[in-house]
Amino acid sequence: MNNNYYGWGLPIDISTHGASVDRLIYVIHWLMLALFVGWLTYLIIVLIRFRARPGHTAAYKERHFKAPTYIEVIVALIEAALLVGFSIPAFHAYRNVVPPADQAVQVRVVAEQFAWNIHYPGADGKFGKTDPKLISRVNPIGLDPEDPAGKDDVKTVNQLHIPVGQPVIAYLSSKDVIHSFALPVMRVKQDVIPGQEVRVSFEATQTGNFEIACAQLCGLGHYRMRGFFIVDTPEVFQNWLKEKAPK
Amino acid sequence: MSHSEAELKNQVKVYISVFVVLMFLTMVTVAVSYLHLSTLAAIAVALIIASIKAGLVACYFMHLISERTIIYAVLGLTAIFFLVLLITPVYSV
Amino acid sequence: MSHHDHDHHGHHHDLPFWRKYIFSVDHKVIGVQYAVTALLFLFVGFTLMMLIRWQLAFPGQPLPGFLSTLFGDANAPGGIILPEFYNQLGAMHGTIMIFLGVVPLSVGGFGNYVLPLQIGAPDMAFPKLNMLSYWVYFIGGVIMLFSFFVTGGAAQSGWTSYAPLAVIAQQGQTFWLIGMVFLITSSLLGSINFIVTTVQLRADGLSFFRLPFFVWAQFVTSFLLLLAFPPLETAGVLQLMDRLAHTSFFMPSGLVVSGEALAISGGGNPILWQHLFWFLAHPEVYVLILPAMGIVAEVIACNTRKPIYGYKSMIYAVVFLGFMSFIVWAHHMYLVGMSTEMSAFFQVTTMIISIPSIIILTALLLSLWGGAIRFNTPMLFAIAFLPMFGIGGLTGLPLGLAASDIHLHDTYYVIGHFHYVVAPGTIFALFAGIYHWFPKVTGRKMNEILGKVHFFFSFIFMNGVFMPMFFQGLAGVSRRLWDPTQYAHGLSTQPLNVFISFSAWGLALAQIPFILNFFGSIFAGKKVDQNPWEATTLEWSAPTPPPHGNFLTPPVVYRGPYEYSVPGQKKDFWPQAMKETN
Amino acid sequence: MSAPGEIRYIDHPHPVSGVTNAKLGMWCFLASEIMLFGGFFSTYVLLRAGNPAWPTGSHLLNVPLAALNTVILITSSVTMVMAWYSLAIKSLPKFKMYLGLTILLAFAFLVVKGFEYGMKFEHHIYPAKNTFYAIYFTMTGLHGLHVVGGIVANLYYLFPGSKMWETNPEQFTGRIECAGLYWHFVDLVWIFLFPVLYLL
Repeated sequence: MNNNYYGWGLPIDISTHGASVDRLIYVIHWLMLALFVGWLTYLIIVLIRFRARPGHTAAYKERHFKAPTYIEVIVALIEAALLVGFSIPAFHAYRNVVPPADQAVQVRVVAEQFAWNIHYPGADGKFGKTDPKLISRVNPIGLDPEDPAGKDDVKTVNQLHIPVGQPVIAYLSSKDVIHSFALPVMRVKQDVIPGQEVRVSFEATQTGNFEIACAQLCGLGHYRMRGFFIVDTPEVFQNWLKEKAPK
Repeated sequence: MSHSEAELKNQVKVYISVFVVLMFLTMVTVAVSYLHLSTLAAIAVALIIASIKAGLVACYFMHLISERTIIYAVLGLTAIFFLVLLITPVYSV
Repeated sequence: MSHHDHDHHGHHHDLPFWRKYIFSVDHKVIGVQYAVTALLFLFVGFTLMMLIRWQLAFPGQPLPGFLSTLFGDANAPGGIILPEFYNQLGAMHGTIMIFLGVVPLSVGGFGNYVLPLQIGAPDMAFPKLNMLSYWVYFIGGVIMLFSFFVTGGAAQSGWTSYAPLAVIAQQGQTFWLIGMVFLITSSLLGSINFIVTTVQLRADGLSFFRLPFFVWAQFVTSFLLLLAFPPLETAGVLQLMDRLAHTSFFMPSGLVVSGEALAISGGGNPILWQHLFWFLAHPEVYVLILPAMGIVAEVIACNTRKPIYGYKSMIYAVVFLGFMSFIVWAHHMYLVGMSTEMSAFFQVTTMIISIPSIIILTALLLSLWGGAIRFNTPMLFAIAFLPMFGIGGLTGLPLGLAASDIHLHDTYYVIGHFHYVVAPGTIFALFAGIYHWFPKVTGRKMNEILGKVHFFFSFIFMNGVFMPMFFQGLAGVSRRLWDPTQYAHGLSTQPLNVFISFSAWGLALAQIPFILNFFGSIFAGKKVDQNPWEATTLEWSAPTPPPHGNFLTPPVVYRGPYEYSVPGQKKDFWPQAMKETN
Repeated sequence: MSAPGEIRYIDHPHPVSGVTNAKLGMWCFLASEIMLFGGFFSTYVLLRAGNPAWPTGSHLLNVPLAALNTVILITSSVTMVMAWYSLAIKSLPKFKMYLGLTILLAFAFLVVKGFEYGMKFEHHIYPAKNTFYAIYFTMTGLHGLHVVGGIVANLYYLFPGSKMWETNPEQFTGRIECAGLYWHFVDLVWIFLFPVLYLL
């Protein structure tokens, strides 16, 4: 694990969409800082200038200020711009723009207390059928042994490998409680709701060993629901898949 | 509430008529349920009838028809949030 | 209590001790009961947090000293806090601070004591109901505390109690739900009382636009409690059904827990809980902050010796804020998979609701302009509230925008954000209120030197606790982790955790002067007359401490609430109830 | 001008708001009740929308019994309003008769409800069976609790509470008006529960 990836601020971003998230975070923090420094400067000046002292009395008549109204309007306009210009399109892209399934690496992520089951469709590109009734210790995702599409499926626990420079579609589901699938370096976070399958897509821009984090309290093992998130070159990734394929 | 004698006498007639209408509407809504309407039509008819009945109870038994502004204000606010609570979740799941 | 010799108060003096101080129907006694109970709960909640901070600073290391054996083998064997116990501490810290500490202090305590006085009423509209509210709250609190001692311990699914986790949790969760039903009922009864009192019992001449801002804030807060709390009661009943009658309101089909299929019918929806929960819990945020703004407005007006800037626009803003707070709740749920249209709607409402907050904050800041500012302890806390609440509000922006929320959701950034609103925000305002109204309640002032020591150290340590959390959050550290160093980004920010923990323990030490001051001043504080701050609002026209029935003659109001430094007056304050010049 | 220490507008309306304290308080309470049941109806809508195989209530539940209960509850609403009316025309005996009738009808409602529940339990149908029965039992159960609450309040006003008629008839009439508001609200909830659970 390379510690240069992480610091006391945003971790590195290795995703294609992350820049839009980071840009919004930066812009908004600059706005916040400007407003806050403005308030604070004003506050300090006022506290010194209008301190109670002999010979100084308060003014009853309200001095009408125009500047605050302008500032409020400007802030409102900036908020509207951030909303329309940054947040709504970026969130729309994050949630709705999905690469065609045949050009993407597809993967199912089945969360449970306290592990991430990763399920690749294998060479045929088709996920085998699953059924909660079939779940057992040896079959943690309830894969149907009768289904031919599932024969070549690759299953791992806490090992999410993806190729660099290729879109990935992850189908998230949960066996028990609500988890939240977080890839901090990918700027991906998505609640995993039992009874539903949520789709999230992303693309990595550099290789490396990273982490999957659980972001939603899911029980006493929440803190250790950590997975490995490994971005490889496409060749290494394909080799890994072959290696893991059931024989 | 203060009412004059004549007004009060009239009240009883109002209560009785509302009672008759409520009974009639109850029969109608039960009868309609045996008609095997489509789900959507059935829901619409049942809810319209229920709303009329509820309106009658609220207006005449609870005297909302001649209530004070403050009560209307409280109920208006409640009605808005009631609708928000009723409708929003189903659209965001 | 000083004794006032008035015939109509005679019956009150005959009451036995338990009717006068325990099962009292007097709003002032009930207010003090609420305040003292809530302060105790704040202390309990704070203690839980300090234990959490030990685990976060030194993950997996045994607690120091006698603490290592205090919690027993079930919770902390060998002094090492177990994850189960850690989750209890977290869930109960949140629950206790919000539902048993801050709201009962700001609404139950200050609201009960001050509101009837400020509107010139002899008591709340329904005194017996008021007593009932307190005792129902008390029972709810006892149930919550008791749950620590049942098998499996207290609730451990977070204060949000998301299903299905909370449904399959141990029995502590059942106690939590039952406790919540009591607390909700108490709040509902209280809010009805506040609304009716404000509408019906205002003194003659006290029109709505002459009400102190504090009363407005409480009035709006009461509507939030009245209309937002019932859906949580619904949710609580449904979760109780899921837990006790094994229904499946929040449980979808096909759940498999620890390799075992759950024997339930399924067909429910976990998101339903979140909707019903946040339908309350977002307005609840404003329940936490509005009374605090009210207190700050009172203290600032009094200590700048001038009227509040933009009084009417502040009132419009607070009403609008209250209304909007009902339609922003789903911004807590951007990442549950809702449609982007729905999230766009909630982003828009969230940005809109930031405007009235900014208006109120700006008005309070501008109120300082042209004043003659007295730097006493309540004023210091009120001034500090402004930038601290500012930070809390501003950091809400990146969380309210769905795109930036992708990265920040459920991280320490969220914790930093809402604690800035509630801890150095609301709790500072509550301290301001305590120092401000203490002389009215007891007839004695609190010590200024101890007060200032309390303020400056609290201010430093508060920021020491919460400022680093933004950096942890940006780094992506998830909330509610027993051991954040499991993750690489958690390891890199671990020094911040150590710093935060020491700040938190420093913050605890900084409360010692407050506790000494509070109890010491009851007996040894400087005695004061009925209006020591030379304030204008009605509570300062009542005797100190106010007798049963509050006012010797029913007050009549002649002017607005903040007539300070009026030209042509000899004194720089002109009380609302004073007919002649002052 | 009232004496200091005395709470105003207990028995006569506030000149501006036009209502007494109790009446405003009762309407606020009903507003919170609307939101409480709003949460349940919202739950119903959401669960039903999420389940294509939602059963039709009339196939599973006893419509004639529920229709009978509707009739009983509506009748009790009329007797309740007549009880208030009797006080308005200053007749305590008539009031007692009508309020007594209201209480009897409320008991009748609970008895019918009890039969209905009993029949379900006989067939081993409990709330846990599916979400339809879960919401049916929860909503009717909660409504039943409201009926019980109404009975308790009305019994109080029928016996010990009615002493107030001698000392402060205005306040007592006001209290009965509030009790009536509550009772009509219970009726009103049932008016919606009946089609929503039993007919659709």
